[in-house]
Amino acid sequence: MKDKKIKNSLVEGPITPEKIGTSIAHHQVKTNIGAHDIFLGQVRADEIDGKIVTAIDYSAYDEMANKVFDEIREAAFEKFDLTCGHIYHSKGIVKAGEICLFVFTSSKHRQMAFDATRFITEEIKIKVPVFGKEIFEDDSFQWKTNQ
Amino acid sequence: MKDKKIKNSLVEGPITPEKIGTSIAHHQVKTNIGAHDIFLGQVRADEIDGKIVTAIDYSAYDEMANKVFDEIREAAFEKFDLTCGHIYHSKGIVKAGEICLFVFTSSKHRQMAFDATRFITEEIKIKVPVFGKEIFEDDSFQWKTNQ
Amino acid sequence: MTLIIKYFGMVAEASCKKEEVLEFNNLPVQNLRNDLLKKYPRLATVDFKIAVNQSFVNDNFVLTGSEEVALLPPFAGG
Amino acid sequence: MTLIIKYFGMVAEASCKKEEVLEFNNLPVQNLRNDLLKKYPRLATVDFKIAVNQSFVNDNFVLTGSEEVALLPPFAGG
Repeated sequence: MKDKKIKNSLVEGPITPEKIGTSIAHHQVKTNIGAHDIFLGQVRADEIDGKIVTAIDYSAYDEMANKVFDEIREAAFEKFDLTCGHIYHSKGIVKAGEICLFVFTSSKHRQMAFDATRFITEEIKIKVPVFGKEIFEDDSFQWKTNQ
Repeated sequence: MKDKKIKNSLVEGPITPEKIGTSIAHHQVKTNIGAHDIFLGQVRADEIDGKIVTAIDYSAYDEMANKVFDEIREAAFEKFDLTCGHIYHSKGIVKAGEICLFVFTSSKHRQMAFDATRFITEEIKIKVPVFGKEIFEDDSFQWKTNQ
Repeated sequence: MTLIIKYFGMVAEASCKKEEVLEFNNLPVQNLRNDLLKKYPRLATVDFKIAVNQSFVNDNFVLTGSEEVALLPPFAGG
Repeated sequence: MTLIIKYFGMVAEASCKKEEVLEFNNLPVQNLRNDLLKKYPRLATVDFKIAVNQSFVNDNFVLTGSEEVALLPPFAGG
């Protein structure tokens, strides 16, 4: 069942600002790009029933998650005229204020990048088997659910 | 005519990936943010009448540009529920592959950040007095015009 | 014939395990679901979908053996 | 009364200057535009708008002195 072509979009722990900066820098050799749009998901210190979220512990069905990330990226390339498209999602503990999702698309013109990043982000929310435990200050937790 | 509250959104030369990474890092203390959307404009090595663009030399009516950047940022905060909003635009030489525009909005939820970054970027294109000379390999040039 | 059953998130919490191997012969997903609900009563409190070999299937899908079956609670990515 | 006139981008290229100070008394923008087109014939080949004290005004706006007037060609930001 393994397919060597499928990229690993899952990253252990938070996605660092340095990684994002480095990823942007790698695109400076691609001089046909005119526009990048980057979406970042950051863990919020939400208050739920009087308790503050301090972190989310993400887990995933890795093989299926990577397969679906790949399908979403392919669908984005089909729908939009993109030069590049990258997706990274955290696994494990991501503390409040840290980044858990990094979607990065590049195109010749801005509309395609705007539309593609939004499309990819919405698709991830509904289609990728990633699960999250919201952990509170007192080490109790609750399962997070999109929508 | 000077107003101390108006920020300087103009940056000398290209906007570096490091600056973008650092700016993202500064937002990790704001734990009410759940979503960031970043637009980056990058100079393309377009071919025009057989000649390749090697750089754009940006100039601006600085005082008015900063006033309008500020008005656009204010309008975005009026229209969308934002936590943060930043705009940086280059002046001077920006080579092909380098970044000339950095729009960065943050919000509790993703839709507001997506909408705000797009709004700000479109507004900049039509309202801000920034001028650009596309410079070719042979040092000839032509004036760039939006739309 | 054997099935690998994988449990994730609040489903894993309800079954108290992450993975197990079950012996079966030609089995509709609906029957597997009912068997697992009997085996792990706490699963009844959890909303989950079933994926076979990493794709969602409906309850009439017949497992013939060697499949990887995953019980997936609501997603929380992004 | 004096006006500061600023030229940008291809307008500056057409006038061969970036800034100058002109002496005037109550002058509609339309008249200033015509005066500058006579002084710098190459301006006729350039599409430009006029801003007074950093805001766009229409051609009937009357300059009373001490204003900063800018001749702005099409924008290229972003």
